[in-house]
Amino acid sequence: MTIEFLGKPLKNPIVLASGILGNSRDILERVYMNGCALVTMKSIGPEPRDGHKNPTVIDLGHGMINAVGLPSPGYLNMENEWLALENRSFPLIASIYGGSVHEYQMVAEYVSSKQPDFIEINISCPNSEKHGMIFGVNPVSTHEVVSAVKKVVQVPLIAKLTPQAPDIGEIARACEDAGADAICAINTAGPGMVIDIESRQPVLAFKKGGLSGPMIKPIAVRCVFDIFQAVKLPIIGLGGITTGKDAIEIIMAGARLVGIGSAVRYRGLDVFQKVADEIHQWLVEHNTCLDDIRGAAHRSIG
Amino acid sequence: MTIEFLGKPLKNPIVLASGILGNSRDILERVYMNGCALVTMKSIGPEPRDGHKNPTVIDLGHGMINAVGLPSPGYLNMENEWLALENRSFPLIASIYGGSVHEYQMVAEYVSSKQPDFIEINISCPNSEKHGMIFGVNPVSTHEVVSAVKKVVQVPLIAKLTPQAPDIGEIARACEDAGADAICAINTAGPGMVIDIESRQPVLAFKKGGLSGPMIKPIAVRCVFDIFQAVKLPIIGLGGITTGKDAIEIIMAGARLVGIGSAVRYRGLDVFQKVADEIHQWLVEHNTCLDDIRGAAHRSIG
Amino acid sequence: MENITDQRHIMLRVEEKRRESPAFATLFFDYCLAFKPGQFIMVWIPGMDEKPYTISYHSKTRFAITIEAKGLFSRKAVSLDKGALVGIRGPFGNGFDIYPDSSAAVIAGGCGMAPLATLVEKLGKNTVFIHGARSKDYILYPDRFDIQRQFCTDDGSFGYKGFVTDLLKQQIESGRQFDHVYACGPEIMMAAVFDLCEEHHIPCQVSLERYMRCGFGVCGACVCGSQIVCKDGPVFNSTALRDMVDFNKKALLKSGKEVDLSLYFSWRCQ
Amino acid sequence: MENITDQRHIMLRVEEKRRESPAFATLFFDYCLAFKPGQFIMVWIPGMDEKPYTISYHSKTRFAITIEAKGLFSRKAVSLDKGALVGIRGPFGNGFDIYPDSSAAVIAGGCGMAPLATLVEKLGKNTVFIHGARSKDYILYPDRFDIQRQFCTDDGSFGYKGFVTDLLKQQIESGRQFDHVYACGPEIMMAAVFDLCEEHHIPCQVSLERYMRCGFGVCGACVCGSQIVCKDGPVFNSTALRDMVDFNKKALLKSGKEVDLSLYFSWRCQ
Ligand SMILES: Cc1cc2nc3c(=O)[nH]c(=O)nc-3n(C[C@H](O)[C@H](O)[C@H](O)COP(=O)(O)OP(=O)(O)OC[C@H]3O[C@@H](n4cnc5c(N)ncnc54)[C@H](O)[C@@H]3O)c2cc1C
Ligand SMILES: Cc1cc2nc3c(=O)[nH]c(=O)nc-3n(C[C@H](O)[C@H](O)[C@H](O)COP(=O)(O)OP(=O)(O)OC[C@H]3O[C@@H](n4cnc5c(N)ncnc54)[C@H](O)[C@@H]3O)c2cc1C
Ligand SMILES: Cc1cc2nc3c(=O)[nH]c(=O)nc-3n(C[C@H](O)[C@H](O)[C@H](O)COP(=O)(O)O)c2cc1C
Ligand SMILES: Cc1cc2nc3c(=O)[nH]c(=O)nc-3n(C[C@H](O)[C@H](O)[C@H](O)COP(=O)(O)O)c2cc1C
Ligand code: FES
Ligand code: FES
Repeated sequence: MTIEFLGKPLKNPIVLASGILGNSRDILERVYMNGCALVTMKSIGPEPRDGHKNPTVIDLGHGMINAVGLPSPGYLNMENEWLALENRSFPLIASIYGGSVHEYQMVAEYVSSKQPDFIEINISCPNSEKHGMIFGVNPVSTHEVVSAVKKVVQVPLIAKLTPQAPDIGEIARACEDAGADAICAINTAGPGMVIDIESRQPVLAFKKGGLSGPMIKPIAVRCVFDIFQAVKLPIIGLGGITTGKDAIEIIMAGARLVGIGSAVRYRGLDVFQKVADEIHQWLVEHNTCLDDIRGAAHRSIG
Repeated sequence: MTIEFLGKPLKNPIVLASGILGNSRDILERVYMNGCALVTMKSIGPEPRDGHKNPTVIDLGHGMINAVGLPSPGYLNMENEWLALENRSFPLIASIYGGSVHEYQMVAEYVSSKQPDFIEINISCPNSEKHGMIFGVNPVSTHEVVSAVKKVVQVPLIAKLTPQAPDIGEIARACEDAGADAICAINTAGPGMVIDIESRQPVLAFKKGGLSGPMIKPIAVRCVFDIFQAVKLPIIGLGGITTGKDAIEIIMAGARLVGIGSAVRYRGLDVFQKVADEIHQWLVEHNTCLDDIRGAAHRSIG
Repeated sequence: MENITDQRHIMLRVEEKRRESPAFATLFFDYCLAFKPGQFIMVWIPGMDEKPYTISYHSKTRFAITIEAKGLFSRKAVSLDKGALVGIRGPFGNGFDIYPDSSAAVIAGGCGMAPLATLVEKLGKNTVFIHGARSKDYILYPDRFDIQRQFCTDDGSFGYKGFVTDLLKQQIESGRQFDHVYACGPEIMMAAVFDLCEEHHIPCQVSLERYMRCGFGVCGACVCGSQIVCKDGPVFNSTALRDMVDFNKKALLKSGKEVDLSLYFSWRCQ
Repeated sequence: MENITDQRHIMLRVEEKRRESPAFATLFFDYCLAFKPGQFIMVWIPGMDEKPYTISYHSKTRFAITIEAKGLFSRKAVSLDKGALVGIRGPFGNGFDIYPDSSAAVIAGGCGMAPLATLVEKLGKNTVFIHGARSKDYILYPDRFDIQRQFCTDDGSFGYKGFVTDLLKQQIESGRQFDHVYACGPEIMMAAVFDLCEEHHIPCQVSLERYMRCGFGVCGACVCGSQIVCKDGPVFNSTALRDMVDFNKKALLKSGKEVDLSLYFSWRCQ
């Protein structure tokens, strides 16, 4: 089940989503050893940032809501981490965010010099007052930030999109035009809010939070379907993928790789290997391969 | 638990959502007899329209996906229905949609002459190629259609919004400025897509569909919270409301009335009475009343 | 975890196909489905459409649907072969009320035999079983049951020439006592059976057909007056029928427009 | 339906509050929580913050948490009175491995007594139980246990003047055999206990503390090298500790920045 992604051979199509574990070289390596082919670091920002107060992450059973609030040591305060990652044995995506085009560029340029295999720009995070999502819902600002970042990075660039865009295909086209090499979709959906009726307070300290896990899968599948129709770029599809069958579904919508985040909660850290095995088994049982099923839902029958 | 809504006294705060049953006077009356205080007709359009082929509605367990596709006899082909409704014993919302400002106006003016208690304009339906939602994601076109309709109707006007708007508070303000008397939120979320991996086809004939039921409740609560902050208009809050506690939650976000749709599937036709009773019981147990808890989540503590 | 079959489709392959006659085919699936006679499933042919069908054969390992080729969808269904992929969800609806040790009459008209077949298999040997059809070609499962069956056709090509109600009336007038009458067939036939039963004070259950979308009582496509056919029905008893002003009179088209039943039954689904 | 307590918060009211000493308070809740010694819950004070606390008392109808007033949150928690509304979710984490009929030593430092209290109640009477603290005021539950306890304080205000490791060493050197040693307290103390155990080849289990967000192994806030403290831990055994290069060395701040442990423990949460 090896697969190529932007020229890089991967052992399987499974990717660790940004913001899940991703806080240290050792844990990234452990995720890789647990069957994940490509791991993403937690999004890196321009300044040291604590993120929001707790509660920040709550499981709702059929998914979760979070407003972690983009905590980051700040891109200039991660030397130990970069050193540790230098001789890594696994392919790596560095995810970045900023509060302005200039900040995105600054972070991207520096991070690119640390030679991750790919840079992902998070223009889709709903959990901050000023970072990220505003870019991802408007094609003009999306184009601006993606092309600015593209100019300063030496590694392939992935744009991570929000399902909240009224027309995500249009946003994907703006990314393609601006020189992005791939699309990652989706970031968390909503945002949502959960109110505790006894205390009469929103449960999350930030009040609103992004939704992830099984309940957003139909939204993720639709977004990947729309993006596949809009652009030629390879897509990392994610959002609620928990089983091999979920992965097959989003691949049929058009994904080349499949991201996994919240499912770590539902199936444990070896979810990566489990899903990879389940995909493999399904392909064998159906006598087919990834290339054959990718985007298959676009070919209508009957 | 009687409550006033735009000058009309209601026996409780429970509303039947549009597109749920709502196809005949007799079934609307039965819903009313089952504890619902205010019932909404299925959205009425400018032309006879069959809607989409099946599958159109699928239960996903924690919610459902639908692309019914706005079937309607067309506003000019409902004389029997209007006649039957003339001597109704229950308060009624007539929901309408159109493909252009002119169509909305045409339908609204005619329907208004049939004297429903309220008219709801559906500017938020994701299940048609050209109807509705396009208006609801853009404040300028929202203002245009709402003010046009407001000019021609003799009964209070409710605007029904989509959670897909990047800033739903802004859309609500556009409605308020344009003369809307109330806001109804939310219509179905997403849209989403479910692909059957055996046949490799989207399950819905229309491919994409709106999400409803428990899984969208956090989105609905967040939208009502945002709208309550943005405008002074009374809000009908709905989206996944299934229990009395769900109703309390969305009331604390700011809803005056509470709509119920998909929950008919999960708790039966008497869900209206059950939820009304559960709200009542909760209020008694907590020694409080609707006026006290409405918008309570906006008052921060600690 | 128990099998949830009334949410997303369970995808099944046709295991066996029986051509019952030029107009009918039965498709068998090897799957254990919880089910009660009179309930129905939604049958999805990917790329095509999805429609409700009753279950006409049922065992622990197998079930089947029997389809009469009428319009686009049913003609496609009848043409499916072994191995074809079909999605099903359900069963939905209430099903027939069955009373052990009671004396029953079962009245089938045409394809209305399908939901009654599994019912008959649960009723006692002394059940009176009447089966009518347009002509011989429309008689379903001629050799299927242990129970004796009285046949009639409109053209006399098989059995008695005339209506099922004629035969039922003969039975009643001959002094035969019925505790329950079950009927399925064209709505006009079921209305005639119901009238006869009312006249003789026999409780009656009939199975209605309306255009359906969700199958579980949410979308309103199938409402008949204040009744939700997919959820409250499709089987309705005499008490319900007495209040059902639209029975044998009105139905909603796909658009939601209410029309006379004759118009409804001449309409073709696109 | 079984009670799901590790998703959204269960809202509970403080049923009883015990001032253990100027620095400590125990809050009791009347609720039946499934739980294993060493596990923890996330405690939310609405309008304030949410932090992890171990369960320090546990029965079928009641549980408690014991809090040391340190920073903003814990001072607020200690000030809560009977009737105060608190949200809890959990329990999370692995808990201690308990071996019946084995000889154990339990070593508590300061508030590290909290997770060990319910453990001690499950261990045999012959368990060696050592409890150290800064001073007399920091000794928790002086009269709680059936088992005899050896006390020590940094300033000698109660019991032996010196460290818990001194007392453990005395026990070992006096020829006492231990199958297992359990420790909780400041990380530097646990490291000393672990070293002593390694020297004498005694399997050891310690309970770590890191900043936490989700509590269920997703967000990464609490990672310590390749270990996820909230999920793989908070209890780690000798095998895990041997590979844990960051043990007693490094921890992540709320921002995710890795710092020396001394810096981490002087940091105050805003
Ligand atoms: C509970 C239930 C159980 C059923 N069980 C069976 C069964 O066991 N075997 C069987 O052959 N059929 C059964 N049917 C009927 C079946 O669902 C189809 O309607 C039938 O096969 C014809 O479909 P079609 O698309 O081929 O024909 P169509 O093109 O739809 O036309 C055939 C006729 O079906 C009716 N009809 C179909 N769709 C609509 C619509 N949208 N609006 C109004 N009228 C419509 C009309 O009367 C029309 O004349 C059942 C229906 C219901 C509601
Ligand atoms: C599994 C587990 C179980 C625990 N059980 C108990 C218990 O039973 N009783 C008890 O009193 N405490 C317990 N704690 C500690 C508790 O969660 C709080 O950290 C403690 O109460 C101090 O919180 P504070 O906000 O009052 O103080 P803070 O202002 O946070 O500062 C107090 C100290 O806590 C540490 N700290 C707190 N937050 C952070 C952070 N964001 N990043 C880095 N360091 C931080 C620092 O070392 C700091 O010096 C437990 C912690 C864990 C992880
Ligand atoms: C706790 C948490 C933290 C996250 N942090 C980030 C982040 O820092 N950057 C980012 O691009 N996405 C972040 N995400 C979004 C995920 O990468 C992913 O897009 C989303 O959760 C949907 O996938 P899932 O359903 O598999 O979790 C976070 C998600 C969660 C649950
Ligand atoms: C089958 C179905 C049909 C619907 N049709 C309409 C419609 O015609 N007009 C409309 O405004 N909303 C329609 N909706 C949206 C509902 O009114 C409601 O806004 C949405 O389902 C969220 O509420 P719920 O989670 O309680 O179902 C429909 C929803 C469903 C499930
Ligand atoms: S088919 Fe939807 S209510 Fe009956
Ligand atoms: S607190 Fe989130 S992974 Fe441990």
